[in-house]
Amino acid sequence: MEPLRQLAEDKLKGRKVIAVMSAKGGVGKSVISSLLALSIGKGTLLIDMDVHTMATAKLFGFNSMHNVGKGGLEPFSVGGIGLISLSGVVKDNYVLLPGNNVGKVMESLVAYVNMEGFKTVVFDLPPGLGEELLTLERLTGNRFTSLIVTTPSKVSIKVVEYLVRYLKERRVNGFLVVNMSYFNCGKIVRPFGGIDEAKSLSERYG
Amino acid sequence: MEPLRQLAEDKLKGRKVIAVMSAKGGVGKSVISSLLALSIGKGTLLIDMDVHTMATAKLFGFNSMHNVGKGGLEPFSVGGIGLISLSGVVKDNYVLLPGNNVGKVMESLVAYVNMEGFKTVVFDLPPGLGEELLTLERLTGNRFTSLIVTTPSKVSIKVVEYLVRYLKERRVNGFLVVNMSYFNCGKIVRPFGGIDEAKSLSERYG
Amino acid sequence: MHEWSVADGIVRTVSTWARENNFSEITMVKVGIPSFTFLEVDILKEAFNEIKKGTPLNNSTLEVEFLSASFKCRNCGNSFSEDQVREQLDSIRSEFGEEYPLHLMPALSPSFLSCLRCGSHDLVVEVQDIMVKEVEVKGHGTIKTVS
Amino acid sequence: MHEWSVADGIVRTVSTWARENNFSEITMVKVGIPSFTFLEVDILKEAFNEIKKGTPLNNSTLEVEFLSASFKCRNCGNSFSEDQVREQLDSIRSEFGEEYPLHLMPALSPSFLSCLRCGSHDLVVEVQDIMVKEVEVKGHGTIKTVS
Ligand SMILES: Nc1ncnc2c1ncn2[C@@H]1O[C@H](COP(=O)(O)OP(=O)(O)O)[C@@H](O)[C@H]1O
Ligand SMILES: Nc1ncnc2c1ncn2[C@@H]1O[C@H](COP(=O)(O)OP(=O)(O)O)[C@@H](O)[C@H]1O
Ligand SMILES: [Mg+2]
Ligand SMILES: [Mg+2]
Ligand SMILES: [Mg+2]
Ligand SMILES: [Mg+2]
Ligand code: NI
Ligand code: NI
Ligand SMILES: [Zn+2]
Ligand SMILES: [Zn+2]
Repeated sequence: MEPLRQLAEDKLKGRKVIAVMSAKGGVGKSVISSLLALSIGKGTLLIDMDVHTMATAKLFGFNSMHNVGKGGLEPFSVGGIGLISLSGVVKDNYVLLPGNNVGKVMESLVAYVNMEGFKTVVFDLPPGLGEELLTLERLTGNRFTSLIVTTPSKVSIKVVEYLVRYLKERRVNGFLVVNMSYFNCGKIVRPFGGIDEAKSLSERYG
Repeated sequence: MEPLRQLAEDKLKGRKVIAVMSAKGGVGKSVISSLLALSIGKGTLLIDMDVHTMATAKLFGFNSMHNVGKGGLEPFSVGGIGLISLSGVVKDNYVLLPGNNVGKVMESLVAYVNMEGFKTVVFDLPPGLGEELLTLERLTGNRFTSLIVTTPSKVSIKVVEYLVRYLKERRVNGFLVVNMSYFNCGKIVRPFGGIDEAKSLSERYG
Repeated sequence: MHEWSVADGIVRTVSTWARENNFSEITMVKVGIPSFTFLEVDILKEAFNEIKKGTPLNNSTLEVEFLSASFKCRNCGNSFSEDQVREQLDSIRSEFGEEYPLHLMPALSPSFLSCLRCGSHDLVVEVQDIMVKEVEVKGHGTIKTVS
Repeated sequence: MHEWSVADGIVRTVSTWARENNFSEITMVKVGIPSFTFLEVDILKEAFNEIKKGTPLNNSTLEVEFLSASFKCRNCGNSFSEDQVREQLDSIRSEFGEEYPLHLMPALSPSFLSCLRCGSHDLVVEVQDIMVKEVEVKGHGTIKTVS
């Protein structure tokens, strides 16, 4: 009997869950999950599951603590959405954790949040194919929609293919987002390469 | 008594260890660790410790298996240096692991390698402050030189400060590398911001 | 206030278990809690008694056992007890106040505590989860739970 | 061929331990090995006998105990034995041949095996490390080791 897991699962039940993910770092997951949450708007809760960087609160400029009420951690409010970040628990301390504690901290970031009034939960996931992905599966029973973020670079596409393949095996709905495709500085330049590799990946996995 | 750890520690003893690191993903760790290893040259072994992406072999275009001899896994040879990648063990399978197995796979990537003839080991680390950093400490007794990679962006600098602070506490020599500082497309543009934040970080921690 | 979320988790866990096993009335729940969380038992019981209403736990009592953690360092092999890191715990609590990180999330303990011999955060923590230890079912006696 | 690296690790571990404890002669080493590694005991012993030369293990014999692993799924709670994933193991071995990933790195097992009930890779593996179980010291008898 695990109260933490039970509570986390119950908090997500009946809510729409969108996970912004990648096997690769620095592809724009935090930027895109923030923009996505803001564009869905009212009733959306953004949870930063990257427990080591806590980048999303920094993107929005938050450096305060989460209030704790009877319903749990109160989300920060910004642009009509809610935000939950581990930085609202640890202040400006670093978070350095052995592997198996990472999953439990992630479970806590879901379990102990006041989700009242939120219909959609957007997860900003860290890079990798590890505890973060396995925890997401545990807590949602694979009932989530996946936005897989990549840059156009060949290396990034090859790395991201691992995640695409895995999610296909687990029958999770996925959408590929190709970020940083070009840069307009008076003319169009493509610092991370052209779009063909990403198109090919998308086609190969439907 | 742990034979795996003993062997890994012994393999690194007496060798110069340089760890290319960041708390943030996609800042250029793999690119920089590759360039660094190539510029040090003969007698340098590059080990990709990012067990989920295995990006470095992809950067170099390797997709074969490591041979296994009496001395251990034989490194790939490229440009006068050696390369060890988990992709040389798993072929094109994904690597998806619970947290505490990650450290053991990293230990294996050090323990089971033929390091004969190599004087310098360059580690290309994954992003984060977790198993990868704790394993590096376990295997080197904190006797390594750290290259901490960041982009100039404010968020990246704030995230990387966690690592800088931690390494300072652990008395590890560190050098800050500011990557992707500018882009020259006929004129200088700075997509990730100016250099001031990075300079400030560098000064604050000596 | 975090005690309310903890009570919520306990009630949901035991309620779900009761329904799955066709037990209609729970008379006692015993939980184990890491003592370094400094959860307040009075508030926890108050929250439990409020949240349990209308569930199979409606007539149950909550028993709380605080358990002392032990730590093993994966860097140097040293083992130490919670008492030995009292000073570190007090230092963190004074920085944060009541809702300090290990009150909210005990799994963060390796990040805030370090080995007394080598200073590493690479700690394996024995007792870091809030666990339901025993449940008493009306007409069936006490059942020790398994994770 | 990987057996040579395994033997190297065993000899270095026991040699270091012997020196730290001022034992000059080891007469027997017993190791436990996960059976899913399919390490070959003949090659392991051959490598051990070669590498031990000139160390406190010079006159020692190697005893090998293969241990069957068990798996617990963190996703659905299912437990299963190594025998029950025989088909999965055979499939991986046929893809790779002798130096298959779990031969080289047993810690990779969650990545290659999946839960028989829910298909998850979120597995806790009991017995996945090569361990020195017992050491016999000349004049001191058998010492069971602790990790
Ligand atoms: N579409 C974009 N245009 C310009 N900069 C971007 C874009 N997407 C991301 N970035 C920048 O790239 C860096 C990495 O983005 P981030 O969202 O933190 O990636 P991740 O979460 O995948 O690590 C940040 O400095 C961010 O501001
Ligand atoms: N100095 C640079 N100039 C241009 N592109 C770069 C530079 N450094 C890194 N990149 C590109 O940025 C992306 C991320 O780099 P990578 O080395 O994989 O980062 P990390 O290892 O930190 O995740 C890759 O597509 C890489 O080719
Ligand atoms: Mg990366
Ligand atoms: Mg991010
Ligand atoms: Mg990142
Ligand atoms: Mg990299
Ligand atoms: Ni409280
Ligand atoms: Ni072999
Ligand atoms: Zn220690
Ligand atoms: Zn399962």
